[in-house]
Amino acid sequence: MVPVLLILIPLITGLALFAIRQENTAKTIAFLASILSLAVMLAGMSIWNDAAHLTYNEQWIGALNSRFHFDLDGMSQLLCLLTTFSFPLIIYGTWGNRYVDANRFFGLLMLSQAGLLGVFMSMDALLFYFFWELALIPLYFLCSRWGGERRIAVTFKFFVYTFLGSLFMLIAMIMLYFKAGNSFAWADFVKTAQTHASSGSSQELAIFLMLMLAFAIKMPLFPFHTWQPDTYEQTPNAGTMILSAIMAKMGVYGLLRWLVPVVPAATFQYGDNIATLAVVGMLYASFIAMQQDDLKRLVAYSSIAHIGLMILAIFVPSYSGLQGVMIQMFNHGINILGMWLVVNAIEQQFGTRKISELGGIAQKAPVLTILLVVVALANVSLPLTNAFIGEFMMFNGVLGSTASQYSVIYAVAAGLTIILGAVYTLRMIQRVFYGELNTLTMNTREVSGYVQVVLSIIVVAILVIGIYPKPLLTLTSDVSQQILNKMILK
Amino acid sequence: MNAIILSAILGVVLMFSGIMFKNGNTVRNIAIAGMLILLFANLAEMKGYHFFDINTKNLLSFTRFGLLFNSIAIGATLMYMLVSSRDIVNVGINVAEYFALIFFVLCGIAVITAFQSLLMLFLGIEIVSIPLYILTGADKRNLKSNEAALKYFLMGSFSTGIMLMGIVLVYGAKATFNIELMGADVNPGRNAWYLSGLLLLLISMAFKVSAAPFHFWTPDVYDGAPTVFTSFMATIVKAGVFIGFVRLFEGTFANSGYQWQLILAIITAATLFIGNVTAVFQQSVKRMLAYSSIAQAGFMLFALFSFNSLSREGIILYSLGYCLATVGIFAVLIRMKDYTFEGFNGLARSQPVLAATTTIFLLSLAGIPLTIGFFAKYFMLASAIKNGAHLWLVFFAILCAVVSVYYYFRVIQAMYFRDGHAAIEPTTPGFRWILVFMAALVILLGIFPNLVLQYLYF
Amino acid sequence: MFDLAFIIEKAVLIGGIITVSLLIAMYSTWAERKVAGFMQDRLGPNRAGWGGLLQPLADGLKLFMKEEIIPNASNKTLFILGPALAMLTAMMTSAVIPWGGKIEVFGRTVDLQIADINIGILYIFGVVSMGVYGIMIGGWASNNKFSLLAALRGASQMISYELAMGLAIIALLMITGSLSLKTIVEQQSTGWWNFFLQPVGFLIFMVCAFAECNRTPFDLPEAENELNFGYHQEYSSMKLGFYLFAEYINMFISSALMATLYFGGYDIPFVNDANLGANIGINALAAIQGITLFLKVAFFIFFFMWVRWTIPRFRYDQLMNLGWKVLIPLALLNMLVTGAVILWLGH
Amino acid sequence: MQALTNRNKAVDRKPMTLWEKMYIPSIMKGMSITLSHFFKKKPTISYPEEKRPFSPVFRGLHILNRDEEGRERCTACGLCAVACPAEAITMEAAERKPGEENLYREEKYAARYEINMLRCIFCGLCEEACPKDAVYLSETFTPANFTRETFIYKKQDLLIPDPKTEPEQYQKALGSRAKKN
Amino acid sequence: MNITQILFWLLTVMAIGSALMVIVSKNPVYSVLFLIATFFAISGHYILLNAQFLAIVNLIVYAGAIMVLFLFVIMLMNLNTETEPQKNKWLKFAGTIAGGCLLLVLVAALRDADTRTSTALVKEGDIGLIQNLGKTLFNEYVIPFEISSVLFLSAMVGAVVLGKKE
Amino acid sequence: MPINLYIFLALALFSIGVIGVLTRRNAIIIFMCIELMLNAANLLLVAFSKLHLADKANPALNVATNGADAQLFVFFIMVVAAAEVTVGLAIIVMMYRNTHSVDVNFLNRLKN
Repeated sequence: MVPVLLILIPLITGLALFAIRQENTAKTIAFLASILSLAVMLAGMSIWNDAAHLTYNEQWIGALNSRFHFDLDGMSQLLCLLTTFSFPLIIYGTWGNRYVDANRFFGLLMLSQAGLLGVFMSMDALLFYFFWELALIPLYFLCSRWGGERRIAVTFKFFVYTFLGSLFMLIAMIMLYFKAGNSFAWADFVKTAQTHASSGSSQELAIFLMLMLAFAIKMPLFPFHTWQPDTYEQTPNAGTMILSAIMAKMGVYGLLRWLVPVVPAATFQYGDNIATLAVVGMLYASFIAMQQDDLKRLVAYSSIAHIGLMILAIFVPSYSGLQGVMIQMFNHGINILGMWLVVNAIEQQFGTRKISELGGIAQKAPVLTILLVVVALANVSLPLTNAFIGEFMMFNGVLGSTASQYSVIYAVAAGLTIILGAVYTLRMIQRVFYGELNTLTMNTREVSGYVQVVLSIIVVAILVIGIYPKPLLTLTSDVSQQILNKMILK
Repeated sequence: MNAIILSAILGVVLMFSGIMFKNGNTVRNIAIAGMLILLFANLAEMKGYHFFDINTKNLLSFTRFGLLFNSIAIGATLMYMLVSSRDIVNVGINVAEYFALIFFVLCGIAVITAFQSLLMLFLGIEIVSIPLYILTGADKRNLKSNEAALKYFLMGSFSTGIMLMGIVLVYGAKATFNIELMGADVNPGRNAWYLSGLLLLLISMAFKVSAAPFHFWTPDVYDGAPTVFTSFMATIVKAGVFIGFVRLFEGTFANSGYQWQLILAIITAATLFIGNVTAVFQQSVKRMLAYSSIAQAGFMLFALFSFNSLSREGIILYSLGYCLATVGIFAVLIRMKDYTFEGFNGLARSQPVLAATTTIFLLSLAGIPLTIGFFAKYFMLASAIKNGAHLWLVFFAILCAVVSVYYYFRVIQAMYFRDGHAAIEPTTPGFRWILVFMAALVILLGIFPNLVLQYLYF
Repeated sequence: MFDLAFIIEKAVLIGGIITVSLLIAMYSTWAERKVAGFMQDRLGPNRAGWGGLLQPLADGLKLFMKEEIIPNASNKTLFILGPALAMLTAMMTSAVIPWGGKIEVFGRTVDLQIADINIGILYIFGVVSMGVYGIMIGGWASNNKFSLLAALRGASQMISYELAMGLAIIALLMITGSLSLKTIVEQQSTGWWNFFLQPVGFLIFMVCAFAECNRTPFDLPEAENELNFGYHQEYSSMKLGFYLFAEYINMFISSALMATLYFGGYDIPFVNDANLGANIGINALAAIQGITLFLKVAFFIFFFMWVRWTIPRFRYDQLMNLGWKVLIPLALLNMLVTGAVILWLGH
Repeated sequence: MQALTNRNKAVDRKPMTLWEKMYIPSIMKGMSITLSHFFKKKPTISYPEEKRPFSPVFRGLHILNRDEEGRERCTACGLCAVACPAEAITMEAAERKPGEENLYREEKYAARYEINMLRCIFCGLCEEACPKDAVYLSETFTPANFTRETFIYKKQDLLIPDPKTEPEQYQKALGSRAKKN
Repeated sequence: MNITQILFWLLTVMAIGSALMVIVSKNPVYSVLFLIATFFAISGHYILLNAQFLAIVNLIVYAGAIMVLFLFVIMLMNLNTETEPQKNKWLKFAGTIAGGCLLLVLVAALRDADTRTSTALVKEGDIGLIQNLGKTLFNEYVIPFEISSVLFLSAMVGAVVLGKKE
Repeated sequence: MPINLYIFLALALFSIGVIGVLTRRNAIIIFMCIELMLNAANLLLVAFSKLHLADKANPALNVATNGADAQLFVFFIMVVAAAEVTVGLAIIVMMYRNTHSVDVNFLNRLKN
């Protein structure tokens, strides 16, 4: 029941919003709906926390033996929580933004929420694919319609990239379908993988590569990231927030749910290659980020670096590392949300995102600065912030993993990016918030109440998780252990 | 049999209705009513009610597959008439004749879907082709229409010649025209005849469904024909011929080993490639749709490439999705003043309903999930994967599908993201409602393809 | 390998029939003028020979002696091919018509028919449909627009009327059940003449035969008031003679066909041929039969002329209307009624 | 307007009945008419063999008469030429020389006398006008010929044969009518 | 060589020769006439194969009706030699080569062992006679027979639609 | 007669037709060449029908037909050809009315 509600609430709201003309009404309805889904999610994690409420399994396409099968296990709960938690924040945080055809904007936003939630809950490959695309299409429209100057070309690139990836994923799913004896069920996939695990079979390799491609594009993994900075830059801020905070997690989630347990042999065999790519990507993204002048691009590249670390932890696995990935998915989501909110606030106020044009904001907007600093520190994973927990566990996991002989090298290289991350983040803070006031920032006002509220919530969450991460860790411990069990370790 | 006989009769009725009623709209209403009758009759036959007790002497066999497709064709034509019949009335003065010809085409499609003997296939294809030649040239004053008709006619009859030679050689080897009996091996010494015949048949059918490298007539013809008939030709008829294609080679190719698969794979790949790549460079939406129809044919060729239950389901869904979507897009296109992509700029602002439905149709053509187009492509790819041979083709198809997104989304981009004042003729609420209905159908079947597929098996 | 006697027999027959056809055609020209004269209260030709009987020879001589003109702008090959084709197709038709019963010569029983093929009627159709080419080629090759117009008119007229003719014959075939002319004649000699079974069919057939022969009232191709002299305007000398001859031969063959198909062919009316043959011998019977047939033919030829000198020419649209809107529906109706009656009687 | 005769009939424009449209009766009627003519007695007269009797007032070719002694009667007075409404007659007079008395009856005679038969209307006025009874119209037809010149009849063409040398021909040429005079 | 063979070769030479002339002739009228000659030769082959009905129908339908229509159109359009500009030489050459290759490939493919030994009955067998064909047509093939009426209807409609002046 | 002779004859005619279609520019002649192709098929069908009739007598071969079906097929081909010609010539005439040419190379306006 909970999964159905989670999907139907945003879906119906989204469709209904197309009919509502007034901007504020639409915005309010969207906000209320997102709150409602958060409430449902929280209820699902507390009072309805039993199998009867958390799973839903109905006949769908008889000819294909495909089912409406949703299940909320720990990982799904975590990500759904992230989604449902983020959406009210996003809507509320950008309350001040004005949109043409706002009803459509929020309608599409809600539709993409439905898609995202579906992705995180589906236990049927075809269904997964469906929601995967459902999350994408509204965002495409969102970005193309309300984005920046070069929005049409850029978002189209983004769309083509992800569409290509998802088509490859579809092929992989079809192959798995036949392999699993005409079944799309995740459980059957996994069962087949466990019973017929044969490393080196070309088919398994093909499946692995295709799935990997789809997820790599989505996360994005170097060298499939080229769409990402452009798109983050050109999309409206709410879209960017969804893209980076939640959609990037789709890829990570996909790896954990649909790749690692499903093609364990290939994962084991080619894990090192992917891990290497991830590390290279992290370094690359960090270096590029240091060069950036545009706030959005900077955050975008930093996101690539963070995601790279998660990928590394997945392909050089250990229990601790996987747990780290789980919690980091959540953390990165809310952290980057915070970053974007600040960027949005700055852009709304100054009409520019250039670091070089800004400066000295702290003098005029101390609240914003404090909140930002906390978020930024979380982003460079200072202890006591949530990210520290995740990254520490991941490093720990990578170092302790027996899966790869290069784990130490990976860990060192990844550690380097943390330092680099600290460099560019702090430099950004320094340049933007401190230093001299210039003509543009002379009249800086304090950030709006909406943003303050949202940022405060985020900061609270950062600190709470940073200090007491146990609830989240227990939530995912079973899943992490299961995934680890299904992997082939030395 | 219901559909064959009734469509012929209704065609004649419409011919005479032109004499009785001078008003085009009356004729149009009769045609729509006739189409409803036809649909009802065919559905009745699917349920097992045969209105006519005729011994077909094993020349026709009414399988569930054929009947289902027939229903789809008739249903799609009904939709087509509902959205475009006003434009048919505007093509020329011979309104009743146009409608009659459409009914005759449906008769031909009914024959093609049910043929059991090559003779019936031949007749069916001709019954489909000849009215189309005429419809292509219906706009007599228009030089482009004339040229298209001539070109279509010459190409069509040329391929008929090739097809006949193929049939003859096959007959020489197998001593029968019956596609079921053809499976049996009669005389191994004559296998070369058989194979040559099949090859010629393949070429000619490739001509008819405009598969590369025999596609070159298609864009010109589709472009030149009156748009409203292009819509009919490119969708229902093409799908109908495809069904014939599939039925023909089900019994022959599948039995004659897999040496065909490579040829088919090459044809499919070429079709996909040429259709998609050329469509990218088009400036006119009409021409883009013509090339996209070639590209879509490439996907439909998967049904031939791999004969299994998935491919049958796939071709059914593909036909349905393709027909609905393309008919819908064409219905909007006809009303546009400017057929180029720029002509669509800003359509979403002035005509939100049209833009939204067109978007859904385009998404369906591109094969985005939640539309029937996705399942169509899904089944095709799945059948090829299940078949197992020549997997490179699947990847090639995916790449082409991605390319296709480019030109389909150009229209969407023009409608939604670019500013402009799309010049469009006024539309009636009824027209919009039908479009919405079609779009809803596209989505509904995109979520529950079983609503159609179950009829293959009940 | 070669049955010499057979070949000789057929050669003689062919020669004979060609001679007879030519003779009849020759004297048809005489008869035409004679009949025209009589109907117009004149005497007709009566100077060359007794009653003008040598007139055709004189005419022929005149045509031979005339200067042969081939227009410069014409297509020479086709200009010559045209009349040749016309003549050829006209002559070929006679091959399947039975001219009488059997005769015994030199111990051989010989059929008075060149070829008794079982698709006789279809053969005739085939050859008749070839007849268009003579006119069309000649008319086109003349490079004269009147000739061309006339040729096209003639061709369309012939094609149009062929349809009705075919339909009329189909009704007949339903009764006879055979396409062989010999069989049809034999059936009639034992039973009713087909005319009594198929009066409407005969009427249609006859009208179409008129049109096929380009005879008045269907002589549109030669309508001199509109097209000067029609498709053979540029012709002179014997090539013109060929065209004119072909027309008369066609008339002769059509008459023979009408007699054969509808009036019992060589069947002697009111007499049982077989019994008569037993009495007077087979050769004598064949002779009488032949004469009977020729009398019937003569009547029809006379009829052709009679009509020619009675009925004025159609206008072109009237001609087409008659063909497509009257004769074809009528023939279809006739066919349906015949079929229904046969079905009804059969049960 | 009052009709002058009772022969005119108003055109009947009412549409034909089905029976009339079938045409067969009218065709039959026409055919019977032609056939009846086929058997009618032909009024043709085979000219050279058979001849029609002339009427008493028939006016044929001109003849220049001679008297009983074979002398030409014409004195070239020109009255016939004057009388001729078609101006078909020309003549040229000449004086009779001594020794020609047996040829010409009077002192003056016609040296040239031509009648253009293409112009002549055979009205007979020349015959009426002639005071000497020299020209009169016979019962002979104008014969056919190939050139126009030959239709201009010269004197020698017109002169009657000499009664003394060729009495039979003279009588024949004279015809029945002359005798009455 | 017996008489059948002589006739066969005669007709074959005639058929192929006139067929070649069809595509070689500059004047469309000659093309039509040579095509008619080809049809005659083919009809001759039919007679040789004792398919009398088809032989005659071939003559009536093709030579007698279809080709007349062609001739009609060509004559009315007054298409002369000059009307047809020459195609690019290379294109022509390529076309010829392509056609020749088709022939070669097919002939090579069909030179089966079985092909050489199998023979078609000539002058025997009465399946081509009209009564046998008629019975088969109206028993076994009555449905295509009826269905082809639709074809004719549409052709008729087409002629009206396309031919009628607006 | 040996069947291969007929096959080669028919193929020769067929190929001549194809060559004609490929090399000529006059639409009517192209159309005629198509008719030639149809006739080649007809000829071969009749030959095959008599081949199968001959095979029918041979008990070793299990031939499904006595060849009458092939001859009927020819009949239907002729029927179809007739219908096709009607429409085809109508189209050509229509074209001619507008362009005063039947040259297929003029058919390139659609390219632009």
